[in-house]
Amino acid sequence: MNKTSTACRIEVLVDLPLLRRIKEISTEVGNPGYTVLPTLEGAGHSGIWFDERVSGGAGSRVIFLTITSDEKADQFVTALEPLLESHGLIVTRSTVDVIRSERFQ
Amino acid sequence: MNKTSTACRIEVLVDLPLLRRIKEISTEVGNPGYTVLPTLEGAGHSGIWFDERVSGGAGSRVIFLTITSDEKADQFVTALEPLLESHGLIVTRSTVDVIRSERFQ
Amino acid sequence: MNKTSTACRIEVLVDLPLLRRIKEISTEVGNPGYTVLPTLEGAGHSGIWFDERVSGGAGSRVIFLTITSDEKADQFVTALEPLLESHGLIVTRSTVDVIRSERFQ
Amino acid sequence: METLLSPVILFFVLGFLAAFARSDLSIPEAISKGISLYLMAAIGLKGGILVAESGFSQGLVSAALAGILLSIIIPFMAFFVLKSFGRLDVTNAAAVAAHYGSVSVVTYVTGVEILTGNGLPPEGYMVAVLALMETPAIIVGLYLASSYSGKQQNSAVGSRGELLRETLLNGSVVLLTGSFIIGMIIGKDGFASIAPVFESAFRGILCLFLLDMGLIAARRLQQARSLTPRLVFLAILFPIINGFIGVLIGTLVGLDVGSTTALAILAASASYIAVPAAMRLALPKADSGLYLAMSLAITFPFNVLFGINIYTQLASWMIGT
Amino acid sequence: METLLSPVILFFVLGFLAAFARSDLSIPEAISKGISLYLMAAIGLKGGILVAESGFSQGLVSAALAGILLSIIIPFMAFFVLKSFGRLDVTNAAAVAAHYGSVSVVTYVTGVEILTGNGLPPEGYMVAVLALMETPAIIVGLYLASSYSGKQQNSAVGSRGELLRETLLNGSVVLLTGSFIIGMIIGKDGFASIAPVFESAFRGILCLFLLDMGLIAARRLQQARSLTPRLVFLAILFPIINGFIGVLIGTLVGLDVGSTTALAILAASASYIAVPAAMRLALPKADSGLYLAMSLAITFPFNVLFGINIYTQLASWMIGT
Amino acid sequence: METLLSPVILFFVLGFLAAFARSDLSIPEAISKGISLYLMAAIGLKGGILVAESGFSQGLVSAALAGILLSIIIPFMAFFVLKSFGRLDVTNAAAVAAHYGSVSVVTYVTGVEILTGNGLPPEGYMVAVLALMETPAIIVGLYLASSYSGKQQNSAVGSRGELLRETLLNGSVVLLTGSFIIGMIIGKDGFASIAPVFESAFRGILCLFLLDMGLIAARRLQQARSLTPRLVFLAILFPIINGFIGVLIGTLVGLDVGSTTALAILAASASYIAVPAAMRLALPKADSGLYLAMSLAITFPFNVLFGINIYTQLASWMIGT
Ligand SMILES: Nc1ncnc2c1ncn2[C@@H]1O[C@H](COP(=O)(O)O)[C@@H](O)[C@H]1O
Ligand SMILES: Nc1ncnc2c1ncn2[C@@H]1O[C@H](COP(=O)(O)O)[C@@H](O)[C@H]1O
Ligand SMILES: Nc1ncnc2c1ncn2[C@@H]1O[C@H](COP(=O)(O)O)[C@@H](O)[C@H]1O
Ligand code: NA
Ligand code: NA
Ligand code: NA
Repeated sequence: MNKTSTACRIEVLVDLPLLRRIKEISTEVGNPGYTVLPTLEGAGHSGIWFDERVSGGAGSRVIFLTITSDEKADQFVTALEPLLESHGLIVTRSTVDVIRSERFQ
Repeated sequence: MNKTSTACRIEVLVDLPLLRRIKEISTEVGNPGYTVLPTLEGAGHSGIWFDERVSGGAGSRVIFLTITSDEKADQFVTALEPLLESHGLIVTRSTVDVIRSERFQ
Repeated sequence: MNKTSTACRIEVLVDLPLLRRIKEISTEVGNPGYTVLPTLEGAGHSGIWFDERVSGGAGSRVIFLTITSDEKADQFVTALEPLLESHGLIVTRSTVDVIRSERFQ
Repeated sequence: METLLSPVILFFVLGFLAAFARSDLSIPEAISKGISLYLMAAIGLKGGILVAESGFSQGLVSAALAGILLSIIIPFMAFFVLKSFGRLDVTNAAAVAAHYGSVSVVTYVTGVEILTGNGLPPEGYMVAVLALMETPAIIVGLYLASSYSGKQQNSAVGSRGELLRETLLNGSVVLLTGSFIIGMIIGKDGFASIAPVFESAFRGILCLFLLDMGLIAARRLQQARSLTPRLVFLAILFPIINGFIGVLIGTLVGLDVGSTTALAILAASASYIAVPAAMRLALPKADSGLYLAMSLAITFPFNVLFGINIYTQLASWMIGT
Repeated sequence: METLLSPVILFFVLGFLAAFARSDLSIPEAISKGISLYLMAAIGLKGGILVAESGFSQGLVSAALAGILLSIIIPFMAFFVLKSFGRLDVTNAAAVAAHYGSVSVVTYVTGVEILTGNGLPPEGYMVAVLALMETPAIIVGLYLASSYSGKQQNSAVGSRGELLRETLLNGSVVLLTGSFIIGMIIGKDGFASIAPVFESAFRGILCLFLLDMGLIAARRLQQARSLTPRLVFLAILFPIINGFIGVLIGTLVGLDVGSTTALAILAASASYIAVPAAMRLALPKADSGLYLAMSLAITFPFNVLFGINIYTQLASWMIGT
Repeated sequence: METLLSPVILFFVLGFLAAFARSDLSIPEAISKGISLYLMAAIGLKGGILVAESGFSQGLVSAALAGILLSIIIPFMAFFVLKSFGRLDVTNAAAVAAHYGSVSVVTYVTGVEILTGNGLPPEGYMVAVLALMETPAIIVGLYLASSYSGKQQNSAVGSRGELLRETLLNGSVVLLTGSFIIGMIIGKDGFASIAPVFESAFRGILCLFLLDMGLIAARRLQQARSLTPRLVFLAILFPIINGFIGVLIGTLVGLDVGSTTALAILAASASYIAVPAAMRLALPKADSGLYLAMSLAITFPFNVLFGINIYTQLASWMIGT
């Protein structure tokens, strides 16, 4: 049976125009693996938004998902900090079991 | 470093025509923040469905995702109960670490 | 109040052409319930991909999500093993609270 | 026969066969939805322009009343047949019945194409009748469900008034009615500059849509687990009977052959847009796989392949051209 | 008045009313985006072909300079009014100001349709002016934000140079400019074979797009919580003033009535594509609900329904035809 | 040269340059997929109608046999070159070889547009040859992979028979063949009413699709990490050689200049729809970034920009018009 071990799952809800930066930051801390998920709409302190695309993605958000080790997760979150406050990112972190954990170091 | 603390992550798989109600219920329990995610297809006790859109969203489902405090999560789930049974919602709940947790009270 | 209990949440990131096999495997181990989520793009050891659809889904990935019992989760993951290595699937597993857990046996 | 060899129908058959052979051919949902909106705008505009030309006639009032009447009586009749012969419980019988009382825009559109091809174009105001017939059956269905099951069904999702409002403001009803009014305002002259999109392109785009409908119908059929032979039988019987009643009433109120056939098509067709969405909300215990299979996977193909021709023949014979 | 009854405008009104009545009518985002790309390609091609025919004239240079000038002075003026009368903080005032300095492609397209309908087609090179006016206001907006707030705003997201590069290579700017150049290369002959798509279909597709714009504008309006009466007032005042300045400058540099009106429309319109995207990155503290509401939900409808006509009248009167 | 200045090619170049400059221009995937389905339906219909007019000729049989032969021998040749000169391992060599044995619909479509523009339209039945050539190379590729690597590759994902069935029922094959048959049934008369969509609009829509292909090709090229200079060289050499063989065989079996060139284009083009999907399933260890880069990002642009012209010249010279 495949070796199962735990890893850290991070989700960042991010404005589409900012996605490129998040990818760069993740890669810079040595964590090149990620998957981007679409979203449809949402609401928060700054009101309701919905993905209408005509306004060039300004109103669109996506989820940047990465599975990584605890250390790299810490580094990534630390590197994200300046953007966190300024751009209102939402970051959640949880522990998941992964198979073939060597892929997520 | 940003203060990390835990919050409750709730996912509700819901029929598109019912989404408006879920948002209302969430707002009513004082939890206005949410993000809606798309889905493509699925299967369960009531058979297979897939998102073909021509039948006006009747066959479409989305995921209503909200990060909130434990209390509000309880209230939300309690308020959802009448719909849970009648409309076959799927609700999962887990604990996640969040940064700037004051946003999710 | 509805009975809450824990279940196992499995996410499999899979190439679109392979999705049919994953569904079959899940059904074969007696776990017919699932939901499929879209993704937009990603990166990993094998480079960057993005969903452009013109290449017939060869470059597209989706997330197969299933909520199930621990036993069935084990069976499912075991049954997936041959594909895991050969097709580079990414499988994560976590514990979630579910309501009306009898649905996910 | 000739009708069966029109490109529109052939694309439907192609889609149906492809899905049956389990090909992975599929049309992106955004495209399906976009085309379906286009078809409604186009048919609304065309109806409005015809009415702008010929003026509202007495025929409109009779046709409208006839349409509303049909959309109320059909679900009643269907309900009892579904419950007894069809062996459905009250909720499912009511949900399915509502579908048959309402109408299918694409069946109508296909019918108009065929009728026009045969030199029997229906009056423009039939589009208004189409819009009027979308909603009443939903109310009848809910009434049936709650009176016969003895319990309030949809308390959790808001009042009945709210549901009614949502149904009346259903995107397809709004777009159809809105385009109809725009058509009446702009008339033939205003239409000229947009005709390349809404007129010349119509049939070609309809082909692509019917390809998709064929795919969806076949897939729904394959996945319909609760479809009994009795229900399949009813899904073919209903359009025939309802189409027949439609021809009768159309003849009685004095419509021409084309418009009578159009009324029959509306009566015979079953909704798969407004009604399913309303039923998911208001009668969530009803089996959506079932009503979509009956409406989309059996009645729709039946009407497109055979029904439209049958009603045309019947109307021609009754009214005598 | 007649203009208000053109199908393009009526579809906009239909969308607006439908969303206001809370109908669930909606156009899939992929379709909206696809149509918006189509419109840019079509308008770029048409402009290029016109220029290929008439050659670059002196008018182009004057119009280009006039356009760039406008897109620099407008945000300055708007900024101070927004800060004082509008009571916005520096960041929001700068972000909103940038939107008014830039341009809206669809307002321009609608204007050209109306002008052409009235026998006053603007010169082809106005499309190049449109492309030139998309970006400068962004730089002015960022300059205003950083000089008046006294802090570097966007350090976290990369240098200003990088932002500039991204804005200049914004999809809409690239597609517009690229199609313009293609139009110049292929000329009228090369265009013939693609004209059914890029010319005949243009108005009909524009109708569908404006239906969507109506839906989006009304929804944005309903959700705009930070929109004060003063800001609503400014979102109507700005286009009038800017349109007036546009007419003035267009007349001064010697453009014809159609092109002068086109310049006024560009001045009066507010961006909702390139600028919002840049602002989300560079001025994330600015309220996106606010600037999109002002630009999309008030100024855009105002221009489409009234502004275009006003500027046309003004230009005709000033230049005198 | 003139061909390079056709709008279709210019839009491809625009897309390529835009993506290279890292513009964020992009076409929604649903639209890409929708257009790609449209192109297949249109090309299928047109081929079918041509055959309906001229009848099946002996040419069809020869061309079909020639096509199938090509799609079997090309992957064999390509495999050994890729393994030796290209330095690929068995799996990757087999996967890439399968792509070159199969065909690219859009290359074919672009070729037909150019040929028709030059007064050399190929026979309608070449569409049937196109459909026939999609699949055999996949089987050859899998055969090569398993014979030379000595192990069963795809046991985990079902039998080879199942894979074959899936490939034969691949959406693009089904739509192409189905539309071809529909075209034969409806003939020129039945086509008239849908011609505005499937004929007049064809070139314009092709422009938009090639814009997208340009974007995708450039992005694939930028992200292709495993692309060595040797492989880039092969991705240009293969189409030249295969196109040359195509011209030779076409001439030998007696096709006219247009059809010979069409056969050469089919031989020279590399699949990026049916084959990649099959390879992801059956040869998952093969590097999808690599085969898509070779096929989409090098061979496709090469054929569109230069290859088609080269094969036309060659065929004209060999057959002598
Ligand atoms: N509590 C929450 N749960 C889930 N998503 C949220 C929550 N709060 C905010 N969001 C998402 O984050 C976006 C920005 O939030 P805010 O900055 O609070 O307006 C919202 O539009 C939602 O999509
Ligand atoms: N660490 C990660 N976190 C999230 N997604 C990942 C990660 N690594 C790989 N992926 C996804 O899995 C796909 C295949 O990974 P790979 O086989 O490593 O190329 C990638 O393109 C990503 O979409
Ligand atoms: N075990 C499960 N895991 C994930 N999704 C599920 C599961 N069971 C049901 N679903 C989703 O919920 C929908 C409705 O389920 P059901 O009411 O059981 O038919 C299904 O179509 C799936 O999309
Ligand atoms: Na009916
Ligand atoms: Na402006
Ligand atoms: Na080939």
